[in-house]
Amino acid sequence: MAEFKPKAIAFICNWCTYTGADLAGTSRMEYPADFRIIKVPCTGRIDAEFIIKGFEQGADGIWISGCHIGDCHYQSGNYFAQRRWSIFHDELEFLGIDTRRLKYTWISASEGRKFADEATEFVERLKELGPYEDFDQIIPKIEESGASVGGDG
Amino acid sequence: MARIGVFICHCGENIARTVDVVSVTEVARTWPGVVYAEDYRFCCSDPGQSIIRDAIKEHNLTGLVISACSPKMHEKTFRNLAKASGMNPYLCECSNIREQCSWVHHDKEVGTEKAIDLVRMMVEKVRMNHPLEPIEAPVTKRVLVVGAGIAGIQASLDLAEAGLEVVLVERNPSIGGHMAQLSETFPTLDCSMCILSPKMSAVKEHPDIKLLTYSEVEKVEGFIGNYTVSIRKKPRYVIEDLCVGCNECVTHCVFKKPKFPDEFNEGLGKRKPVYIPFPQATPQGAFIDPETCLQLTTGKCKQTCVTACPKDCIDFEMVEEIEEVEVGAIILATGFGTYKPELLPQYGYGKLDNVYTSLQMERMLSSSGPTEGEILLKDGTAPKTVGIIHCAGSRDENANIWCSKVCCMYSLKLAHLIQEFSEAQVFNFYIDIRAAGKGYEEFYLKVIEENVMVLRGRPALIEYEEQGNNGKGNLLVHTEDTISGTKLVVPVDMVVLSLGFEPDKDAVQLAKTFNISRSPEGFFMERHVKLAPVATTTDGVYIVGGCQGPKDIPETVAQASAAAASVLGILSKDKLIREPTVARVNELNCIGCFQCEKVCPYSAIEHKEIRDHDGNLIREVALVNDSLCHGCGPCAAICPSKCIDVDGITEEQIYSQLAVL
Amino acid sequence: MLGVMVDVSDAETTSTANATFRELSTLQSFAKKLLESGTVKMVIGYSQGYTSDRAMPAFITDPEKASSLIFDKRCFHNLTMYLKTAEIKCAGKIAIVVKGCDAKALNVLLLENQIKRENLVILGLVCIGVGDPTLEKCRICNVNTPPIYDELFGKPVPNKEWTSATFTRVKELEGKSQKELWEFWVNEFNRCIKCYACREVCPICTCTRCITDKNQPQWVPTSPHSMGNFHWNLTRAFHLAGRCIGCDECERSCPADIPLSLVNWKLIKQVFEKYGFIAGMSPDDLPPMSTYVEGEEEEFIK
Amino acid sequence: MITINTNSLGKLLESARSAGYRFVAPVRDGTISLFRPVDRIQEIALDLITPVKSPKEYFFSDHECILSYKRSGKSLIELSEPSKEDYAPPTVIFGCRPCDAAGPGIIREVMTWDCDDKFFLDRLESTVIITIACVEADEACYCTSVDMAPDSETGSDILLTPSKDKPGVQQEYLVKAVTEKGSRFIEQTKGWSDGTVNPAPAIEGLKSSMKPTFDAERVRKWLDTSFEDKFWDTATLACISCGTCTYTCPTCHCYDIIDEGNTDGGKRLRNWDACMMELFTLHASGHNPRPTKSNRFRQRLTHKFKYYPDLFNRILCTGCGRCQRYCPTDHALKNLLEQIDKLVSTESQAAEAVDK
Repeated sequence: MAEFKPKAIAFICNWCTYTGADLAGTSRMEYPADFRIIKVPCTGRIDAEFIIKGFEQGADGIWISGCHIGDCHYQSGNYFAQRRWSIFHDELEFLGIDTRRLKYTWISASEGRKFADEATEFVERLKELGPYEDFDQIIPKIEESGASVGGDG
Repeated sequence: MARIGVFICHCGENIARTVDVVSVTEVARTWPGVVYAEDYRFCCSDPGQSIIRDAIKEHNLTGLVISACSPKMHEKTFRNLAKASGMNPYLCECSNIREQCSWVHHDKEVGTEKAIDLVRMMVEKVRMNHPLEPIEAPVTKRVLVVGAGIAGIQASLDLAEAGLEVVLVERNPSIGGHMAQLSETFPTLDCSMCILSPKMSAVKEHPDIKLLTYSEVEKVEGFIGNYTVSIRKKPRYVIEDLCVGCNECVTHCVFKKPKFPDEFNEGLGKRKPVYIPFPQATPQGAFIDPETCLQLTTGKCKQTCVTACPKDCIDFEMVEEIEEVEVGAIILATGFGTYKPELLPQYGYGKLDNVYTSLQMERMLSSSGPTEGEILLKDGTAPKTVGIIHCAGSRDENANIWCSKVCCMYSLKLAHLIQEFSEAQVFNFYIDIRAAGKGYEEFYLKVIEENVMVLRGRPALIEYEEQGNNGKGNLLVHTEDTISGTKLVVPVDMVVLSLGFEPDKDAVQLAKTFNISRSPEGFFMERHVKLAPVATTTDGVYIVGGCQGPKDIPETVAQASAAAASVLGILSKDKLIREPTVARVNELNCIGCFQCEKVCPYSAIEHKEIRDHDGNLIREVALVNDSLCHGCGPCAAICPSKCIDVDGITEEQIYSQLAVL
Repeated sequence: MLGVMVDVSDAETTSTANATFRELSTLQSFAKKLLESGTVKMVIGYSQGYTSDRAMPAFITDPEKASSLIFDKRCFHNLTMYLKTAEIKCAGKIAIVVKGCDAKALNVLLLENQIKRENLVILGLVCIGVGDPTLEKCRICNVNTPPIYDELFGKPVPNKEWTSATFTRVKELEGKSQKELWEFWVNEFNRCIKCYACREVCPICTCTRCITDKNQPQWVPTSPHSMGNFHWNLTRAFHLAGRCIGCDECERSCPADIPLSLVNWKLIKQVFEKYGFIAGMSPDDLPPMSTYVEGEEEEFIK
Repeated sequence: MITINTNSLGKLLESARSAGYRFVAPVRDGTISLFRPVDRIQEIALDLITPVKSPKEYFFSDHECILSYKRSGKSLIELSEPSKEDYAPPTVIFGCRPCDAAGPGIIREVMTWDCDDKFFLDRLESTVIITIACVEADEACYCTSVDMAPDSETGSDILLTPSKDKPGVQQEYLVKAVTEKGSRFIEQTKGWSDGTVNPAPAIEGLKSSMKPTFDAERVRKWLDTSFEDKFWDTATLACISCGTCTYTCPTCHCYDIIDEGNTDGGKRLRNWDACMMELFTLHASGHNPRPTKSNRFRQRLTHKFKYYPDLFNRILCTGCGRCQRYCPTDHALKNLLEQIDKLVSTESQAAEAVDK
């Protein structure tokens, strides 16, 4: 069987983590390619909906990263983000979402090394966890006719 | 129907080595809405840009995706190109297939697969882009310069000469900074104060420069073109405008003799609680140190200074004041600190006599310094031998890892000056000599010719020898000559530690106040290390001189002028063009719960009243003030009915990127 | 005259209610006076339902009908939900009957600029619990005496304080494994028919265009399939983080009998434990999702 | 006529399943019950008056894929339709009450009106409805007011009439094949019958005690002239604008069509929609022809008791009582209909008095 290639998303802030990721590139640090970055201005912009939609699109894991507390380019965006994730994470856990598939980090513009290391850890973790079968079971499949014939289909 | 053009850049081999750019291009051609896709060796080059320009026009493109380096590099370039080619610049996006793809993956298959996804995500985003029009904001034609060392002085003079008002804030009682402490400057051996003091008085005299010494910036609000800055003016207890620096108060202070370590002389001399920091101090007046003044610490003093002052300028009732100024841009020239020699116990600073820091040596060599230019041991005799230890606390995993760039040159300068003004033989202990700069290598060769002994090796230990060859105690420098590979013990009478630059003690707080980032070592971080070396990620805030990193005087002055020029560029316009990537409200569905208002860091959310034809209030909705909004987005995230969206990173743009995952 | 009041003025009902709430006649006469004097245009309260064992909301404009007001263990409804409806918004100044939990909603609505205090006469009831057997929310109630009112009916009782031991029902579920929780909730949510009774009945769900009704983009799938149901129920709850006052009306209204309040109480518990916050205790407290404390750092973010 | 005992219902289930039918019946889930496919007779729970959702969903699903699409090449789309085997498997719906059984037949009028809805019709054709006549009702029930009865045959393929006029006891049901399909099913799955009896046992208790509470025809006449009556404004204030009444209703049949997917492909779904929700009639322009609860409630009532009868000569209601039973505020059609009826009789008495 071919090695499991996780599908994952990283929502990262433009000012710190994105620049840190650029620095990892400029410094030619290698890390696994199994996640796609969506750049947002600030972690404060990241809506809880983005996470749910990510899983609905079949993501095996989601990574959120921004500026360290106190270093937000927009002064306080990451403070609000932090509270939002704190409560949302608890709620997801309560509803049975496998929260090991969520990763949160603060990575500054100068932490290229940390970005590469965390990226590696993230992908390794997802490889270990395997495909997110639980969630996959509730995603309607295009190929199936999908007609719900009554009941709880 | 979207008409999107996709350009895949090879970046020479930078991208093409790990990404099969041709097949990425071929795949891109199969996507709906992509009407043109091409790969090119250097999209940012002139010929590359003209291919893109032609495609925009020929295919009447409604969206443009440039897959190349990080958008931080060339997003502006390509957006300007789009604009010049008749396309709204905000219809152009860059996907990052170099820094975040080709440079971090080595397997071409993996790199290509990822690049395809990255390009596809950006194509889907661009499909949702819509034209944005720049926002105009008014500009305050006044500049705040923080720190009045040579960097701040130079920037202020450049700006004032160009006709802008400048508010120059210095936390010390006098301007001048570190440069005022130096004896001579390398490699030309100009007298430091001789070249600095005319600039200091020019600052003082300039009608457009408002000088606020012994003051600190408390709070900064606003944005480029429109900052409001609160400055805390600490009391000098001497009325600055009246004092002429006659020194009567100092002479008549209840402390008959100077008792307290003199900061300007790096503790080598003593001062009274009331003093003039140094002869050329600007402003030239006296100043009372609240930490040591008897009246201010105990409230019980005869206040002889008050009676002695011929102009009645001493005022113990003086209190702190907060002054608010409106400025359009800010230049930070807050300087640097030096490595703490106490952290190098092997060199005995503070424990052994006759171990000095390089700045102390500068003061000793200065004709206006504590020894009036004479090099003296603690016992008042002249040294016969002096050891200068380079890289003290620098290039050291156990101390600071970085090279401070100027220490080699100033150590050689000190060697030259010591040999010139005394009989002493100087030994310079170095690891490498870094003499890169105009005339620097030549200066190094000249110093060698002057018989300064240079020994390659980092000294391990300095100890005191009771009975030296002079018949009195001296210092033994244990080191290794790494050229011959032999261990050496060099007896010297005096040691100078060449300490490196460190971030200023207030750097953390300053970075917070001005909302800028710091590099790992703690200096302020520039927007781009090569292409925007004096700008920061906060628009309208610039960094110059030692606060950005170790550098010498010419480089500092160049940065100061560069920042001044950048500021002039911004403030020369009557209106400022702001990025239109701001939040906007769907008034139809907004219920006016104002959760957005609570999370906005810029107070950009206002209340708008919706009224019927008769003027009756129907409801209140949120309204974004364009000129305050920075487009950060917590408002959009907290809005329960998603009535706030942020242009440039709309919900649809994120959704569409997710949808192709 | 109000349609809903037709046929429900029988004496038997009134006497039943009197048996459980001694201040009823005071409430009725106060309501009557408010209407007679023109102080308010309408009184929203409870009356006998169409079904003999149910109570229902009453919208009284005729002072003579004030005597049909009841209050007893069947009066679950959080009447403050009607304040968001177009019909009540344009009704002018009104009086509303609230239990303590309902009154919490008023504080949230005031904080969020959804109601005007001057347009409201709050008739607070001291309530020791509704439902037979008494509801879980009443067992842990910390507002037997409402936190906001203009006129109080009933002798005030000292309010209990919450501790983390309050949330036993949530804690029972927290003990389960991730897999068990997932299966439990997917199974529960599968019964959802997307009737949105939970949303409509919620006094705090004040959006005129709910996120699920927004289709550009369509974050929440509207279909009642497993994914759509999971997403809807998660989002509905999360939008109430730091705002939900725990009236449990969503769960009571759910025709599919989904334990929605558990999801809400988990949020209430987290917000209480992490930030010491209880929604609706005052109209001035900043909700925890809209504020922060300088320097606070969460351990789970590395 | 053949009969079946309570104890033999398991045999009926097994014979139906071995004949290839999916067997759907009320199943208890917590405090409610729902129609669900069952494997064993023990899963079936007939003790509640009604399952929350009517069996309508087995003909007209709450969400169903009507086509799926996939991008193939730059500008080509591949379409595919669900197969009949998937969406309309042979099914027995067992344990319906007469009010539920009547639902699909009533909706059939509109599903075959201007075009044939194949999903609905195919399912109707492949489904056998086995109804049990009622011996108990609750306060919400009002079938006798809408031309129905506790033992109505309308819509059923097979009607089981209990032998005893009491709920929750052992019964010997009289089995009547109402339709051809019903007879064929009995023929196909025989072996579960417990004998024959002639004539049928009569259950009269509930039938005689359940008197109509309003006159539907009188209400229809009032509706003709009362579109703007202020009755609507005051009578509908307690409504919370949710979809409970419409979604649990056996005859409501409004739907919404949505696409779920992305640029690579997706599905076109038909989902239930509810006229009680504010957005139901919202136009793209922002205009909403039914902006208030009274407008919406009037629409629902008038559709069921005037427009549908005008068009198809059939009330769009079977009196199952779900709209009241599950309404969060105990506010439902029945009571409004009664109020209207009372209003009409008061008005006519007044008119008569004037005439005299």
